[in-house]
Amino acid sequence: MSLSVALRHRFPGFDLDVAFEAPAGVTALFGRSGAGKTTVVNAVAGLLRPQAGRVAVNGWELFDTESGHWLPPHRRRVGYVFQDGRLFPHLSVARNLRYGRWFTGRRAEDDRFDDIVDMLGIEPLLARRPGALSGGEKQRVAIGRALLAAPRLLLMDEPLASLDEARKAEILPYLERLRDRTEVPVLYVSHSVPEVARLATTVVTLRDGRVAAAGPAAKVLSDPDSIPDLGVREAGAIIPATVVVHHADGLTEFEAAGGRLLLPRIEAEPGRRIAVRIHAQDVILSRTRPEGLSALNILAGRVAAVRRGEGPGVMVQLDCGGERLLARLTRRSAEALELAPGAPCYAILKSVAVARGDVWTPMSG
Amino acid sequence: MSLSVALRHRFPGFDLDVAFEAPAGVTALFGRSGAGKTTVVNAVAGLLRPQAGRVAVNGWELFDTESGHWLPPHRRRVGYVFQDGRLFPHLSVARNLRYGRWFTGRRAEDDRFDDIVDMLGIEPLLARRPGALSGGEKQRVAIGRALLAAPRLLLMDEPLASLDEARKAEILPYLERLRDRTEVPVLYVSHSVPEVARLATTVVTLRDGRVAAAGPAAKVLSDPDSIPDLGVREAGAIIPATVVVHHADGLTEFEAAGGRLLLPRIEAEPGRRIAVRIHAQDVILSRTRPEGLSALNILAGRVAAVRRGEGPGVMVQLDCGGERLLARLTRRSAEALELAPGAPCYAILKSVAVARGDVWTPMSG
Amino acid sequence: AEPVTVFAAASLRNAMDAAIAAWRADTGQPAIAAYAGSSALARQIQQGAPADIFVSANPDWMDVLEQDGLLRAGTRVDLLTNAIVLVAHGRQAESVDVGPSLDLPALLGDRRLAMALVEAVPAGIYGRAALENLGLWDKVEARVVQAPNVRAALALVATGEAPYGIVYRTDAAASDNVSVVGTFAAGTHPPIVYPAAVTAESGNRHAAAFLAFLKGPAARAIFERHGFGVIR
Amino acid sequence: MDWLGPDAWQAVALSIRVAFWATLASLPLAVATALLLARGRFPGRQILNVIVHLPLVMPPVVTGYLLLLTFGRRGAVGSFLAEHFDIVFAFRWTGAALAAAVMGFPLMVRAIRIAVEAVDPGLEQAAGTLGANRCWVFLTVTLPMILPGVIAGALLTFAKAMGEFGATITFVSSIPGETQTIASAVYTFLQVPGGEPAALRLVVVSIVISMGALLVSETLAQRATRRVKGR
Amino acid sequence: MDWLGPDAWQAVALSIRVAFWATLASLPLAVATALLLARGRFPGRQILNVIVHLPLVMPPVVTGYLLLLTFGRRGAVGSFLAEHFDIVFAFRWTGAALAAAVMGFPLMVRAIRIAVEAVDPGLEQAAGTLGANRCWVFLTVTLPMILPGVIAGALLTFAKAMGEFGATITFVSSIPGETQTIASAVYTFLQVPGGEPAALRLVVVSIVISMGALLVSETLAQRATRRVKGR
Ligand SMILES: Nc1ncnc2c1ncn2[C@@H]1O[C@H](COP(=O)(O)OP(=O)(O)OP(=O)(O)O)[C@@H](O)[C@H]1O
Ligand SMILES: Nc1ncnc2c1ncn2[C@@H]1O[C@H](COP(=O)(O)OP(=O)(O)OP(=O)(O)O)[C@@H](O)[C@H]1O
Ligand code: MOO
Ligand SMILES: [Mg+2]
Ligand SMILES: [Mg+2]
Repeated sequence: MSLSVALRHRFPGFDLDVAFEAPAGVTALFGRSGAGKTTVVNAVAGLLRPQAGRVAVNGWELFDTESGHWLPPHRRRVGYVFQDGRLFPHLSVARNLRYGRWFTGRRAEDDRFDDIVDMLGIEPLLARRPGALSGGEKQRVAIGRALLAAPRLLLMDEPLASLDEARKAEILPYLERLRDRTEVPVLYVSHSVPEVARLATTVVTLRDGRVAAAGPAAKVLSDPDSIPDLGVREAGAIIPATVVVHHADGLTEFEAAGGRLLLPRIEAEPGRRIAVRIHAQDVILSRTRPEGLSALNILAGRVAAVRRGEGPGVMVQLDCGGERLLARLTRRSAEALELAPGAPCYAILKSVAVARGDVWTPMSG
Repeated sequence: MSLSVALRHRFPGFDLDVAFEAPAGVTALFGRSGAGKTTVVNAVAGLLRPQAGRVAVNGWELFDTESGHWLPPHRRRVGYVFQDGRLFPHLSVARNLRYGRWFTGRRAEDDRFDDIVDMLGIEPLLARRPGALSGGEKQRVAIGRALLAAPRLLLMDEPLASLDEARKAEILPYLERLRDRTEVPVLYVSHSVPEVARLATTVVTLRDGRVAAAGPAAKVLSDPDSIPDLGVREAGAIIPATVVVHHADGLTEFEAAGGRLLLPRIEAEPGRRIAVRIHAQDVILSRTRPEGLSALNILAGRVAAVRRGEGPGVMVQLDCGGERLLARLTRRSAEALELAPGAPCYAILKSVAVARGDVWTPMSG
Repeated sequence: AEPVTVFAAASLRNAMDAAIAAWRADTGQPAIAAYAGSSALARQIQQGAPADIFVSANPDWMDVLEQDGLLRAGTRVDLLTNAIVLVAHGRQAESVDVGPSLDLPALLGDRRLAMALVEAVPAGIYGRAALENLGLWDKVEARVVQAPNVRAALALVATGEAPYGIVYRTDAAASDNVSVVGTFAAGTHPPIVYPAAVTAESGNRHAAAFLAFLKGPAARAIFERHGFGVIR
Repeated sequence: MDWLGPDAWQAVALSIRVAFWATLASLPLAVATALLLARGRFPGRQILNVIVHLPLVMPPVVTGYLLLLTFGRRGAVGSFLAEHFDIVFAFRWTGAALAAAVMGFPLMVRAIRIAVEAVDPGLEQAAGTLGANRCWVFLTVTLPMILPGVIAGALLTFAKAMGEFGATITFVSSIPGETQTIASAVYTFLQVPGGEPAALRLVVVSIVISMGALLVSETLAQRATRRVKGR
Repeated sequence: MDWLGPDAWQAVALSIRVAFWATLASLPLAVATALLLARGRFPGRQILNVIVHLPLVMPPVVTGYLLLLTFGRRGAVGSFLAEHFDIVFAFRWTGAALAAAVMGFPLMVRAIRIAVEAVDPGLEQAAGTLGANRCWVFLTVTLPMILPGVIAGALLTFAKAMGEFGATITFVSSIPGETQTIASAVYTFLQVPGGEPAALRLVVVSIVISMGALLVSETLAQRATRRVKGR
């Protein structure tokens, strides 16, 4: 087990009681404003001493109120990206970034410094002080500072919240590489389902200080029960697939349970198992195999369940060769197509509807 | 003209030179981190004295460096939601919210207070102090404080950045109503295209301190040239349509240039002109009219242009009865369907792909 | 009735308080005393302080006020005298013969002689004059430490910080841990006198009477009890 | 009561009165001065700064002497005030309060100024955008934020007023019941043989009083600090 | 040079030396005390608080007298230090520095403490998560943040040391060239009629010196403040 968290703490008017176990990789903390995400992260970092609980990282116990063991924050070696920045105002950006390295003694690694500075696009800011930075610039420096502390555990509290899409697109792959190439577990708070879907190995959903759902990201994110927490537009399924071949036109062909998929190219050798997240609302259903569409992907399956939501929509669960797919339709379409459990049908999906971030190499754990 | 901004200011290493005019309604400031958005907002609020420029709201001049006119911030009657919160730590949430009202003398309006508190879900927090709030709670209080100051101009710098989708969905309609029912112009900074598309009357895109694009939201957001600023996944077209009838199954039927549209119900009487934003990546193309699909909307048109992007995608611009539609496809599909300018084809769109926020009543201005 | 306000040198406190009490018992008239350094009191009188009577530890300041016309003409009298003594640390220090033969440097060794400020405070000025007169000043000048007033000098001896000191007889008498080991003969220094006068601005009709009382036998007994000499 | 003697009790009562009024009366001026020094950008700022610090730099006796020359009955300001406003400092308890206030002023100003300099201008700007003019911003944001510093400054002045003697005795003498404070009484006790026990008793009383003030100020400051930290 | 006279120049040099060392030597202890008072939660905190404030509350003469009793040759601490470390305060300039340091201590501690209380604990926490232990957090975050307060405290102590006279002269007397500071020289001049001009000249010199210290401290503090505000 990589990250084991059990906490009980009571603020006046708020009561936290959570416990979850997460394997290596990124554990996403998901939940509405005030659900207790930051409180959990603070307890893991040692900034909050919870009334009861225990946290261990890769078997290394950070604290245990029962045995009275308590590692002070500076001995926990966490890299914490705070929700509210907390850059050192009296130090230049460069010195903020290098702050953690005084204590790790890893001055040699200056290539990593350049890499991270480059990735975050903060090279021109190095000599400035935080007071003269824009909101997003501050956030990027805070991310860099945490990454450069050579942490054994990364805590990121909405690290990308005020960044533009282009910048996010530059930072996310870095976090993915971090997840895939190092052993550093990450506890990641975010309100963005695409971000979470892309990064998270494990998702823990908090509701009013309690765990509402916890488990592998694919499972939690494609669980129709999570829809209230994720938002209906973010509902979707995660299905496994195997890389077959890379085509010259920038597409990669995959073998999935219900058929072949053509998606934007990813970097993975043929034969590699990957996971694809398919948004329910990107899927079109047809009772007959459609011809002459621009959409390249057609998977054959059978209706498993039809679930009415509020409003004009229904959520249709398909069984495509054993994997579950979700499709969101209007009720009218569902009736017109006579979609009832057991009915055979085809799922149509545009290649471009699957963002690069929706395809990833799942963790072994 | 409702909001007229012209500014020049030089920070060491950053040079701002922007000018734009915006009609009544919400003007979205869009741009990458460090592009100068907050700087513009600060100048409008009077917190930064720019080296040169002039700002006027509804004809009321806030400052003009040429004539030397300078209204101090407290006489500008702006409601500013800061990027970094800035709640008064020594006042309770309730007193924070009421702070602006001391100076407007509008104590009578206590129904508005309750409305806003309700909408923001901060009723249980009223007696607390900001230090004991979560990040999102702070942000909501900051929004409430600005709204309750009875401003003549609202400045919102990423107000929803760290809020969950559900909370956003509660706040956005309020802002829409504010836009539609009052004369208060809003300057709105956001990195979220859906948010901007939904709220903005006018979009101003900044790039490195310069205006890259400015104009009606529909135009800027559907301009392929804006794609680098918006992100390719957010590209799309905004087309006008007329409400025809509301159906019992929660759908509303519209008359658009290329055909009929069935979309999730909106509140607008038949005959009303509305605008619909259609994401390029939600559109599927077919050379023949498809049958038996769950997708309810099929518009007939003709290819106007095909634009190759980087990667495996192309952007196809369609002419549907005079309106321009954007569709994002793989190059492979475009070739398979032999899409060349002039080629007739059908655009297929799922009803549910159009979020409630993608349909709105355009402003008269 | 308005009390008679006496501005008196701080070193007179005990004696003057007793004299005031006696006067009150005698005449039923109230009087109050403000004590401070003579210089401060003189300057305050220059600035119009509500003093009826000034008793200085030092003729110089009385001269200044007299020249400025701040004293009621004809009221100035020399009230008291005092003597300076050599004191040593300890209750039973050996007496010495204070005269030209005194080997003060040997007594001190490498330690210090405590005095009041030798250029500013009367006790210091008198003490220095006496040492000069006895030909001792040059030998001990480097060993002298100067306290801001007699009591502070005495404290240095009392605490053993300095083995010897030169102070007023009136101060030495009551102190623990200090013994008088010798007295400087009156001729070795200018006469130590405490002049007193009614101020020019005094509007108190009892002021002159009080000054007269201070010169009288009842007050004299009190002053003598506190170690002062009384000038007839 | 006999333990101290009636004169001494008078001195105690007077010291409290003097310290209280010295503190209270100098507060507004100290706050204004601290703001000017921390925020103002005007010619002569450094001169004001020097003037504020003078009572610290000069020996107290000199300060008292200058006060005597200025605010004394014959002094320029003193005679003017006496004539036109019937305000007299010379040889009154008000003069003792003035001396204590002057001596404590640099301490109070500095304490407040440090607090002012730590205030986040962002909060004041936020208040401004909400319609508060400078004065309101000060009252509703700045002042609550600097309150711990103001309280600390007040305590320093109060304590200093309890201990101040050099300037006070030089300016207003030590007239029992009128200007004789604890400190000047202690001084005069120490000038005569056998006065030490009485002096010691007075010192103890003054320490006890200041301790009370200290505890009150700590409690107030703690509450204010907690407010400022928003908890 | 003749304008003041050699003795007076000696007093000036000595005052500067005394003020400088009093300030420098008390800084570390003042910072530690301020931290303890602002952050510590230990029994006896209020007692420490009272002790720190004593030199302010007590008349300076009393403080000087107590110093004499404690650090004098026969005093408990004084005899111990003299015997074991060969450190002597009595009648030395070091004693004058000790007296000045003690008198300035409450001012310095308070200035630093106000600054400490304004530090955002969030920044210290951030440093902690990055691996800095308490000591490093203090050196790299807290100290730079409180630097304006430390500088202000140092200035107050320096200025107070220039003006302190009561405690100093009571403790170490006035020995020309050894312990006669500007303030005690001024006092001497003021005791005799006609001494005012000489006293005034000395006071002016001491004001000029303190003004220099003030300007230096303002510049340093401004720089430190700008750093802390992150600009
Ligand atoms: N006081 C200052 N001194 C120097 N440069 C500054 C100052 N304030 C802002 N800048 C620079 O000006 C540029 C624009 O800043 P601004 O805060 O307006 O960006 P922004 O568009 O709001 O970005 P973000 O989305 O990251 O908040 C940035 O590069 C920033 O570093
Ligand atoms: N010091 C405190 N005292 C009292 N209540 C607190 C304190 N800190 C947090 N809370 C409350 O605990 C709850 C959880 O806070 P937390 O900061 O963990 O929320 P969050 O999930 O991080 O929310 P957000 O997404 O808005 O940042 C909130 O309701 C908050 O008001
Ligand atoms: O320092 Mo004082 O206040 O010496 O008399
Ligand atoms: Mg949070
Ligand atoms: Mg910004």
